[in-house]
Amino acid sequence: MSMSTSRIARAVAAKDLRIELRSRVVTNQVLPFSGLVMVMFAFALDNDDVLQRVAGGLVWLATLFSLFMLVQRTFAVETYDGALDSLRVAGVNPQGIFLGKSFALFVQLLVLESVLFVAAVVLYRVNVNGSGVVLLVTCVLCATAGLAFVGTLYGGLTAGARGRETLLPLLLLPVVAPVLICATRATESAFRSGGVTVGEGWPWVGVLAVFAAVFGLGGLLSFGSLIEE
Amino acid sequence: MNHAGFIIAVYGITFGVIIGLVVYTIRQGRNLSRTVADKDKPWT
Amino acid sequence: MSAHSVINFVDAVAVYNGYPALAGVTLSVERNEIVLLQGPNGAGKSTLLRACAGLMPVIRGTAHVLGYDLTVDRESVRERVGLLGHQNGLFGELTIAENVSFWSTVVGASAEERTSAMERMAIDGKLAERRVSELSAGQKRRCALACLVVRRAELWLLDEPHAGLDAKGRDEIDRIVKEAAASGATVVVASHEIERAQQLATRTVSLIAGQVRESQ
Amino acid sequence: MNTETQTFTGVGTPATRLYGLMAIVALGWVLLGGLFFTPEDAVQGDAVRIMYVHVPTAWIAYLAFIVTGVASACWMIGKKHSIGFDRVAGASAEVGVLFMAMTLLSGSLWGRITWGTFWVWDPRLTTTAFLFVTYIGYLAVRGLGGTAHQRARRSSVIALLAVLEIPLVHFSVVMWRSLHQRATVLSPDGDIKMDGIMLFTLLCGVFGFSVLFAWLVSHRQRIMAMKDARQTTAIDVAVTERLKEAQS
Repeated sequence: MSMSTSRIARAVAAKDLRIELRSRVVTNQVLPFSGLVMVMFAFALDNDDVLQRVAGGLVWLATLFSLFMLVQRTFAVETYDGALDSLRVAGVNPQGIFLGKSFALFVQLLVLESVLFVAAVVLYRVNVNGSGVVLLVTCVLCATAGLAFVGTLYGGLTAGARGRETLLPLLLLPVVAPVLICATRATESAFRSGGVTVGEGWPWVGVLAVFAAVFGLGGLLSFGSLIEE
Repeated sequence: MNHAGFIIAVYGITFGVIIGLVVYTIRQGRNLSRTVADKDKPWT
Repeated sequence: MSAHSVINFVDAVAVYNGYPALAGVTLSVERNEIVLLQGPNGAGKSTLLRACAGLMPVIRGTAHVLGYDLTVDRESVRERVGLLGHQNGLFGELTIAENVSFWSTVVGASAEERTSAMERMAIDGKLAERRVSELSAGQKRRCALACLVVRRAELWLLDEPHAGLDAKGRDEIDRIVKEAAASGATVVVASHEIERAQQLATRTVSLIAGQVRESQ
Repeated sequence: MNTETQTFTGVGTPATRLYGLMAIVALGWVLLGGLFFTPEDAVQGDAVRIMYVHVPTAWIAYLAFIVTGVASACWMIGKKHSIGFDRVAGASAEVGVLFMAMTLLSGSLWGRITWGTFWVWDPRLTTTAFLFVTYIGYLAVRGLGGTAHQRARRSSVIALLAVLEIPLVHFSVVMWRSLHQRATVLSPDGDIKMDGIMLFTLLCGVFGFSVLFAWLVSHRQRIMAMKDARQTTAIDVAVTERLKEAQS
């Protein structure tokens, strides 16, 4: 069974990413939006020391706002012409769909985050070097995995009937709260902002890894019944 | 009793909400049970 | 209920947004039959097909498809059922070839089945490289049908399959349906084009106000 | 009006009336004892009176979510998926969200007196606030409609995911707060030593609120049962109407 699951997952991931490359929604709409959010933060806080101090938090906040748009987009692709129903009717293994869509969302989030981190360096005069980079990359990978699993899982529920789109932020915000806390603390350590040393960041990355594992497993078990009518 | 205002407020709100919920539940139960036949009431 | 009947509904009720789209359907379809399901709009044709495919819960009466009791488990039957609904289930940004290959991969169809299906539906060659969003309704329908053909389903549920197709396309669909029935599949077609569908069908069932009225 | 017999009006049964009575007695004492008959606390002064209400409410709020989680698991694991479990899960969540709101309110008023601020990022209070929002989401998912079975299936998954989420949130919040300062000296959940009449009042509160919780959940669960029954009869009526429509 798992052979066909990975085959399905690869096909779904490839399909999602190819659609994204063709439609360019992320690069033409979500990326500019999140870049704009970073700029708006700078307007709002307008004090360089404060900006540098909270840069980590701002990057992850911008990522969360964009996560809603990415999740809504990835499931709009499925429901626009009834593809999700066809997938269900064909008895395609939901775990494969879950893994495939999570991976595609994971890649899109990584692209988005790399732009945001560049913006942070430029706009907020943040600098990362040496061991900070290693911490930052691990933190981004774990946090993004968690966000991708959770976004796909709750996105699956809200992809169903109409009137469910507004449900996504309500359901997703509390769930991603730990990711926001831990990713921000770890990123602040990587940026060494406010005198925080790099070493202090690693426990937070540990929590992020646990979060990703827990929701990866939780998603595999429950995605099938969440997309059911 | 200092801070009387706050303490009375806490008791007032907590007991007020509880009494409100109890009355609402009883009334809702009564209205619904008039429109539903007995066979649908597992507790009877 | 004869042993090998593919569909067996007795007084089945299915509700859509609180409205009983199926209000006590009793229907039995045997293997290899091609049944034409006709009836006015809103009679519940699409709901009946979706219920047979296990997409909608049957909340009253009994509903068996291919031996599965849908009131208990309506997910395991799906692998053996193919449904062509009002929507095509395609991805607009992808080309025909990419759509058909995606669907054959997820259902585990081989490359030969994929190419033959595309040839049969006359969507191979240069047309295959065009994006689905740029196609006409008929071409989209043919692409959706190709994705169904690669499924090799035992029970075909077709909702207005002829809609939007030219004469040549309709002949091709009739040929595919007959061939599928000949090779052991069972087909239920919901259609408004009565005369064309009647030549194709072995039996006609009419559905009015959510119930099966008479069937010859 | 329904022609069939209704000998039973209301949802009360001898058992729930007993709960109700006990709750009234216990809460009566909490109200009187808490405000008048118990002495001030050596450290907090009168602020401790809020504890007699805050601690039981918080206890009920957390109990409610445990009940929702367990009932959802029972519905999911049980062979026959008996709908009763789903209703208990739903009723318990409804009561739990309300008590959670009161917990946050009384906790912040208590904080205003002892710490001088309405809100402090105390790990317990923060996790409570998080739970409050999570279960509002759960209730929103319950309201998505469909048949009772569809509702049960969807809600049980969301409830179990929420349970999965609690330790993660609590752990990350505790880690986060430990960065800033040691856990506050007087955390709102009664680390204060209590004895005699003060302890009695507090335990009376916990007992009273527990039986009140049992009363509320059984009543709301029955209300939900009647609502489901009414939905099924509505479908029967709609089906018979469609049958007549076909004949004409």
